[in-house]
Amino acid sequence: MSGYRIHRPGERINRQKPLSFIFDNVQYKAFSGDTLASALLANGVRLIGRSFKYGRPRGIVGFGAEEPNALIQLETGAHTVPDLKATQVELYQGLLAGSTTGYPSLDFDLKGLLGKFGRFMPPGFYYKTFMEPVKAWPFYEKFIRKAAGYGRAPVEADPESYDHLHHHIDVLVVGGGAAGLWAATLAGRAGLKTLLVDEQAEMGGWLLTERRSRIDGLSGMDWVGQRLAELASLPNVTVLPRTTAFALHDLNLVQAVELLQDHLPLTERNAALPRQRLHKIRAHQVILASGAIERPLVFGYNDVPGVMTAAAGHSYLNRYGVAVGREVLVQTQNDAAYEAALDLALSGVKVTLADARQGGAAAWRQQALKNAGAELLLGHGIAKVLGDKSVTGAQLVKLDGRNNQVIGSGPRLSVDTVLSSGGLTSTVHLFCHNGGRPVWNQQQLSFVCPDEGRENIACVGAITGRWELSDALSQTHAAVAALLLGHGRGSSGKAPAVAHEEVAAPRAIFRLPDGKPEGHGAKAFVDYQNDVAAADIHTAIRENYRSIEHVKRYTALGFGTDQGKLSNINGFAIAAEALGKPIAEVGTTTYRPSYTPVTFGALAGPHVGETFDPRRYTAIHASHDARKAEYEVVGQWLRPWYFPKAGEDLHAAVNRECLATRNSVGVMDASTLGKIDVKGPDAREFLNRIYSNAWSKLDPGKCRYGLMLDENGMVMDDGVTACLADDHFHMTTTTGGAARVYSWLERWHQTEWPELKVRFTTTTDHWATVAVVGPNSRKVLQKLCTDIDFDKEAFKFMDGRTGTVAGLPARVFRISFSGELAYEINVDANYGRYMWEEVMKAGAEFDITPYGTETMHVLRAEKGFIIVGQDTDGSMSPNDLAMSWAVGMKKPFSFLGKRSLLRSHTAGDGRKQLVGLLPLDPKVVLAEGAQILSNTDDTVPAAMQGHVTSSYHSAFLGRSIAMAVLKDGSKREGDTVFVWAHGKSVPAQVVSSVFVDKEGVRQHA
Amino acid sequence: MPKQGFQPFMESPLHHFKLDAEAQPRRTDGRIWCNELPHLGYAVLRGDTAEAGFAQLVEQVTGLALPLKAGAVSQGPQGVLMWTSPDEWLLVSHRQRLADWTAQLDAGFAEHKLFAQTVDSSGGLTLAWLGGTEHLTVLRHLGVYDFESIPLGHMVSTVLGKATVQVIRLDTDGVFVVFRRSFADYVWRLLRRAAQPYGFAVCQLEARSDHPLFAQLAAPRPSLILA
Amino acid sequence: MLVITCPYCQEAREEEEFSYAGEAYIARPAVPEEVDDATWGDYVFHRKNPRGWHWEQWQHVAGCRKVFAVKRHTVSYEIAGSWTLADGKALYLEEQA
Amino acid sequence: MANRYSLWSLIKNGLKHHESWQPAWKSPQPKKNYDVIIVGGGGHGLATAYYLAKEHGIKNVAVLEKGYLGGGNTARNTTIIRSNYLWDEAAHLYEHGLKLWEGLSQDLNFNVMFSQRGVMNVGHTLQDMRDIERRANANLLNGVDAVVMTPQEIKDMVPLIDISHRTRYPIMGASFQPRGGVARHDAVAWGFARGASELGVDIIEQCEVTGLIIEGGRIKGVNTSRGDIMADRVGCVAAGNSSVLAKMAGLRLPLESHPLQAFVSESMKPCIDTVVMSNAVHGYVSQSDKGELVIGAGIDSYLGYGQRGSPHVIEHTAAAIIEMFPSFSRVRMNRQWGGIVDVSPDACPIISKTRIKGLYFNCGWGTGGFKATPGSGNVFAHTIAHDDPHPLNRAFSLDRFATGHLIDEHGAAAVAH
Ligand SMILES: Cc1cc2nc3c(=O)[nH]c(=O)nc-3n(C[C@H](O)[C@H](O)[C@H](O)COP(=O)(O)OP(=O)(O)OC[C@H]3O[C@@H](n4cnc5c(N)ncnc54)[C@H](O)[C@@H]3O)c2cc1C
Ligand SMILES: NC(=O)c1ccc[n+]([C@@H]2O[C@H](COP(=O)([O-])OP(=O)(O)OC[C@H]3O[C@@H](n4cnc5c(N)ncnc54)[C@H](O)[C@@H]3O)[C@@H](O)[C@H]2O)c1
Ligand SMILES: Cc1cc2nc3c(=O)[nH]c(=O)nc-3n(C[C@H](O)[C@H](O)[C@H](O)COP(=O)(O)O)c2cc1C
Ligand SMILES: [Zn+2]
Repeated sequence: MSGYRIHRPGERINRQKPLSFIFDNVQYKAFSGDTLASALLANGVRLIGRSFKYGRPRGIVGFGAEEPNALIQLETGAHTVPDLKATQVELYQGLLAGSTTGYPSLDFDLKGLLGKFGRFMPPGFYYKTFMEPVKAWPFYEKFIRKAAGYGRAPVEADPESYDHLHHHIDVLVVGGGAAGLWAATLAGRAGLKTLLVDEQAEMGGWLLTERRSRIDGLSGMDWVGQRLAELASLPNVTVLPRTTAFALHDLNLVQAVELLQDHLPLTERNAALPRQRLHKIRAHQVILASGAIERPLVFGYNDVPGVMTAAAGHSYLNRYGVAVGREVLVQTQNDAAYEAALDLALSGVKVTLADARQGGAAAWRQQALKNAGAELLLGHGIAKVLGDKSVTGAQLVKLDGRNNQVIGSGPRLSVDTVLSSGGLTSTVHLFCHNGGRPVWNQQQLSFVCPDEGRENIACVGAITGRWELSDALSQTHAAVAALLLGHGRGSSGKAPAVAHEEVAAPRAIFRLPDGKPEGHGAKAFVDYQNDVAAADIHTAIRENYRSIEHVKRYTALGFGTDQGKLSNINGFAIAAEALGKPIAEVGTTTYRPSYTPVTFGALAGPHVGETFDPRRYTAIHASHDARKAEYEVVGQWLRPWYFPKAGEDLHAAVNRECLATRNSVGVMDASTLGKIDVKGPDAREFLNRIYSNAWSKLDPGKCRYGLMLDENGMVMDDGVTACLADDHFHMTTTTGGAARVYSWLERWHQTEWPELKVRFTTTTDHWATVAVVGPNSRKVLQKLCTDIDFDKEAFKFMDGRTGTVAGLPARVFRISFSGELAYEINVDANYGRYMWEEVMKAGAEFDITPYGTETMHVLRAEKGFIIVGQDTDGSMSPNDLAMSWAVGMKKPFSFLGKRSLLRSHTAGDGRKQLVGLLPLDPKVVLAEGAQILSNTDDTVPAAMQGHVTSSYHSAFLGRSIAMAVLKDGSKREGDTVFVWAHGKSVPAQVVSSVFVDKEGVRQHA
Repeated sequence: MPKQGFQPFMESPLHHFKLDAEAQPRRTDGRIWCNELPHLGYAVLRGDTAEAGFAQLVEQVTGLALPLKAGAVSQGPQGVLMWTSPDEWLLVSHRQRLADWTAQLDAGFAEHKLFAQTVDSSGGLTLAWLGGTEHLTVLRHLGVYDFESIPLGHMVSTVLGKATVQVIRLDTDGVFVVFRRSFADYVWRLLRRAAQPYGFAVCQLEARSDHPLFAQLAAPRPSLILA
Repeated sequence: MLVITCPYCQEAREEEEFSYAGEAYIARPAVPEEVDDATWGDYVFHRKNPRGWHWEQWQHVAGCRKVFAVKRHTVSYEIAGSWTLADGKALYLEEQA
Repeated sequence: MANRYSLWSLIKNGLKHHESWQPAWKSPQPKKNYDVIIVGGGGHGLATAYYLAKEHGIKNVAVLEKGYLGGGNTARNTTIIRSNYLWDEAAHLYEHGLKLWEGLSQDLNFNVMFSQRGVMNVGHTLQDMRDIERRANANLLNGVDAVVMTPQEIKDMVPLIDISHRTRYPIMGASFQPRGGVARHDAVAWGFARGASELGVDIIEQCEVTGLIIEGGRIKGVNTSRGDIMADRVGCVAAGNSSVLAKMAGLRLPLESHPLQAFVSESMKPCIDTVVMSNAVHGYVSQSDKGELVIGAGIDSYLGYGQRGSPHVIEHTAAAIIEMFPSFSRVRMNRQWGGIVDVSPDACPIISKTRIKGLYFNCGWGTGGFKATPGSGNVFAHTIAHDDPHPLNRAFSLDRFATGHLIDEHGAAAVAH
């Protein structure tokens, strides 16, 4: 038990609002304004997790997005969230959380025992073992998998919602620290539409922690308050806290996620509001003010719970009123950590500061620290930390002033906490997401963003390596003023005044030496989350994984959910040393979104559940519902599949529907077919080019079936097109192909034949189409229509008429997808359901029967009609479909796909062709997708001859039928083949694919 | 309720939500107010502005000047005519009037041998009005376009989710959203979902004789159109 | 995400409004029957697919439905301009010459 | 092998503080002349070199890689391995690869963590189910394992999947290949590099081929960022950059290079034990041994050599995953990235001689070539060694785009994998 509360002036917690929460089944107290991490520390909880590889005890190291260890599971049941960083979880009353690692318990972990053999688990050890015996790998893997992983995925559907919001703005400022606040102020004052986002609940950035600076004579947080008040007064400025910009894409498209309700108790969340919101921000100008993150130093056993960054110790103290220990050792190589030491010492903590530098910090700082009662050890470094589940002390060594070497032993200190600071690392992530490169700054010892930024991206503050507040603000002021000038706007106001303080240069040291060759001493961790130690990086390089990307991939450095925010620079530096190259030459690994993890829910936004994809309904849908249709998904449409009567299954319903249609009359909703109005003096010529068959001689009032080929000569769509007038056609397409065909027509017309005078307008949605099918269909139509002559000679098969049906203007086509006498009535869709119901009424005396897509499939298969996409698969030419009658090889213009039909293979023998199949046993319905063999005794791999594309029981024929594609099928009529599915084969005879009414008597009736 | 019997009944693409039953007089609160303007007449007008007489004929018949600039909308008490493409416009009016217009236009095009046409889309499109202080924010939740930048008197054709829509902005009070019948269920659900944080209410829409679109709701209610 | 200016709508719009329509200005053999299988195959399937500047077609499917030409860099995704197919062709031919 | 890996080697080296490990592969200076140059140090290129040396005795080989080994698509794929392709030619080629995978760790003495956890393709429409049946039957007759599953069987195997009718596209069934699975992508490149290097192949990183030296219709060598290197046989295995190399030889290929994106969640305890793919909702997911969900998106529509794509593609993929796994809505994306995939018109590879003597291409694997890595290298090595295709890749020659003998796997490969 080390952490405890301590009153701090300006602390950000509200002691008037006490809260309680539960962690690993124990109830604790906290205050409003705490994070889960600060609250745990205040309660003296140190052990939070076990490490990935060795199961070593781990505690909180950071205080924000950089945290690698404290991955927790929040809440249970449907609200559970895995892998949150305790440092980023805002505490609320009743919060329930638990650790994610440790088996059987966090305190006693089996992996921890195994981890004692860590010396035999170098990087990539699994590549080198578990290979024998071959069969044992699944067994090994099971354990490897079990041992890996942090939290648990939720198992219940997410009860909360998410949304998206698009922004089109002048300026986006990322980061609400001193630099970002000032940048937003200037942009706001200049009248630009400005958005400021910060991932934290409160604006202020480092000023939330740091208490000594005065800006324009104000304390840091007073100045922040002043800024926020001003920004709130500007109508052109929006400030969003709890909003993380997690990705920067081309042309300044920034994705940011706002946590709208995660900080509220589950019971207080507003169901009308989303849990999180994804902002998609197009900003003319992005200003990156995302600051810097302090990195730790690398030294022996630097992972014992109680070892943290100095910035974390400092922040817990000043922001949350939590002292992280009673006896604290601060290890640094720079001046900034003195501030943490000083504030701790002033709060009554016993502080020792070890500085790797011989000379230490600027004199005034050293003095201030001593005055506060702290002890100062210059030229010292930690060799190793003592303690197992909590720090008990540290062994120090004396360091050489120039070389990274030990020159003598140092004291062994008894402390309960170790803070370390290896300097700041600029938060350059967003800058690099779409190709930007950070540059190494040897003075500031960080990869930083260049001062000049990039096109329309400015970088201000600590992201450019300005560690001193005065520098950060003056650079911000200058950069933003220049940017405003570029927008033709002046900037108002002077740069905020901050006293400049003398600073001593930091020491370029990342790994503190312990006097032993790397790998011989105590493990010194670089990446906590993936258990990457300094020695592992050396080993990787020794094994020739020399590219920094190989180092990353071989050791998993920076691969974790923290993406190496604390570890990367240390890792690069250690690699540089091992390679004997400067860090700048080693470079960084690639920065990619997300800056911090973002829920799939926020990414998906509103596009889930019933709005995942449009459900397209026809105008007649309510009638189908009323008749209890079962639906089939076709593209985005819902189409009636069949209309079961009480007690009927699919087959019973379909048999009834088929017979009713063949024997009397059936009715189907055909509204989903694509319809395109094609008009213009060159419409005919256009159709000639786009369809494989000829259109020159189709008279007004006539319809024709057409095949559309792609340039590869394969069938891509089909449908009936009616000639309404010499220059005017009503084209239909397949349901699924409508959009594709519409685009196809436009593209060919616009790109290839713009000289043709023709235009296309989609009318799919305008027309509701009711297909009335069967021998009694004429009678039904005659009852409904007085101004069209339905006499068989006057209105022939493949004729079209306009007239009045049920009192409505209608286009009626006598076309048939069933081989029956049939009509399709097209009316304005607002009248669609009316028309359907009128047809039902008029057909009642003939027992008119609504049918769905399944019956449609059976009827058309009985007639041998293909369905593009079912009987074809993008590899079937018209010839393969035995449809060469639909190919006008003599047309003057070389229609789309024609030339491909002449290629040696396409025109050659041995291709598969569409045939009919009759199973020898008429009761057996072949499986669709069954493969066809010539012999029963074929062995694997068998010589497959083709496959069954469509197969049904035909109630009308009282037997099964099928369509198939078969190698050289056109020459094999009469052959017996074997239809094979899942090990069983069934004999069937090859026949013509027209099973019903080969002569077409019925459809011409 | 649709009238049964011999009288043909019409159903708009959103009829299944029974919006009339939900509709209430609009109030000025923070909510999003929305409803469908059902059963209007729509025609796609195609033509070549370079052809002499085309624009004149359109204006002569409809009283609406042919808008030539991208996104421009011509408005009059009898309807609107919007630019949707360099050779394409969308005409919205009362159904009966629209039918009259298109008949006259097509006759005129034929007479003057113009390469121009109208295509009736009345069954295929519908229009919703969306108002309330945050109505543009609702669109911003769903679409990538910068809706706040649409000048008054203009429209834009863009996407909301996976649906193509046209957003017509005539005043600051609200916008009209045109969408296809088969996507209507989807678009409406999306709008309702996006509006939820602000509160969503269906409002009664009244005919306003001076308004290019609300005027079209006036009696006579659409009756049978014989083309 | 790309931002493409439609020369017809005369406005820069987000990629989601467009659909990509392939390499621009691929010449279809004038008399396909007169070219050999290889030449035809080249026209149908083979593409420049350059790493660098690319003349390509986009269709403004959610807007005016027009197809137009865009010159875009396939590494930086920078767009040099967009033109109607006819206007673009002149520039394109000039560049190829 | 001088530097054999085993549990004993780990213990031995552990006792020596891991200071005695040898380089996994050597990095020599390029020589002036080689028998064969392989351009592209991805999995396929390295495998080609390995099999040239191992099976054809051609050891004077250089692999030239412009960046770091295995840093192309090999580094960025979702590692799905299966062989359940529809058409005979493709099924045989990929099955050849799958068989090699089954002994690869032992062959290379490098554990590539090939995990045969099965690959499931779910169907959401009647047509999906017909296609699934067709493919499963074709697979079985080609000697490729295949099972067709009911929704309940799917649910039993993948408890987190939603098979209810609440979803927009309810699941109707699935095909399942038990022998399919995933592997550790980087290890494949490293394992082949180590194996090839051991056999004498020179592996040369940071060496970009900038030109092809062709004389009299014959390849003579290559220009590189590290000088000219000569060889009278050159095999290009450059995935997304194949068209760029072809252009150096004055050739055009039937390829388009598109961005293909993927992302991973944070690491979690095991929650799905197989690979789940869906064409209709367009997303696929598996869980790696480290615990992160590995999720693949669809290709971006436009050409792109930028190794990045558009964010709405990722957003759509997240939505697709939630459609199938509603509870993953609260899981978080940790990292996303993109690769450059070389998409061919029939979604099948090109493994071919060219009209330039001695110049070979192996490309067009598009969104699905990782699974073929050993098989592809194996048949390509044969093609180069014999100047004649292996029977398994004869059908994958360039001439199919003239004759029309395409092997159209589009139907079976509508989503990237
Ligand atoms: C996001 C994503 C997901 C995928 N998922 C799967 C999957 O689940 N299953 C599957 O089977 N496949 C998948 N793939 C496809 C698979 O990754 C590739 O097909 C396969 O990795 C290709 O391997 P390769 O060795 O040919 O290419 P690469 O690994 O790309 O290797 C080509 C190499 O050539 C080098 N090179 C290029 N030009 C030159 C030059 N001029 N000089 C020198 N070197 C050069 C490159 O740097 C590169 O290293 C996926 C791809 C992506 C991008
Ligand atoms: N000693 C330290 O640890 C430390 C750390 C940071 C800054 N500072 C100092 O503070 C002064 C002001 O610096 P500053 O304003 O440049 O930085 P800052 O660190 O004070 O502010 C940056 C802000 O950006 C936020 N942020 C970072 N990435 C973000 C993202 N992707 N989305 C949303 N928000 C994000 C951070 O939470 C933080 O609030 C400087 O002098 C700097 O040196 C010190
Ligand atoms: C199968 C697979 C799993 C991955 N898992 C992780 C992961 O857990 N953490 C991580 O940071 N990156 C992960 N990556 C992504 C890599 O870090 C990296 O982004 C990818 O290889 C592309 O390289 P680049 O980002 O350097 O361009 C994974 C990549 C693959 C292919
Ligand atoms: Zn446009």
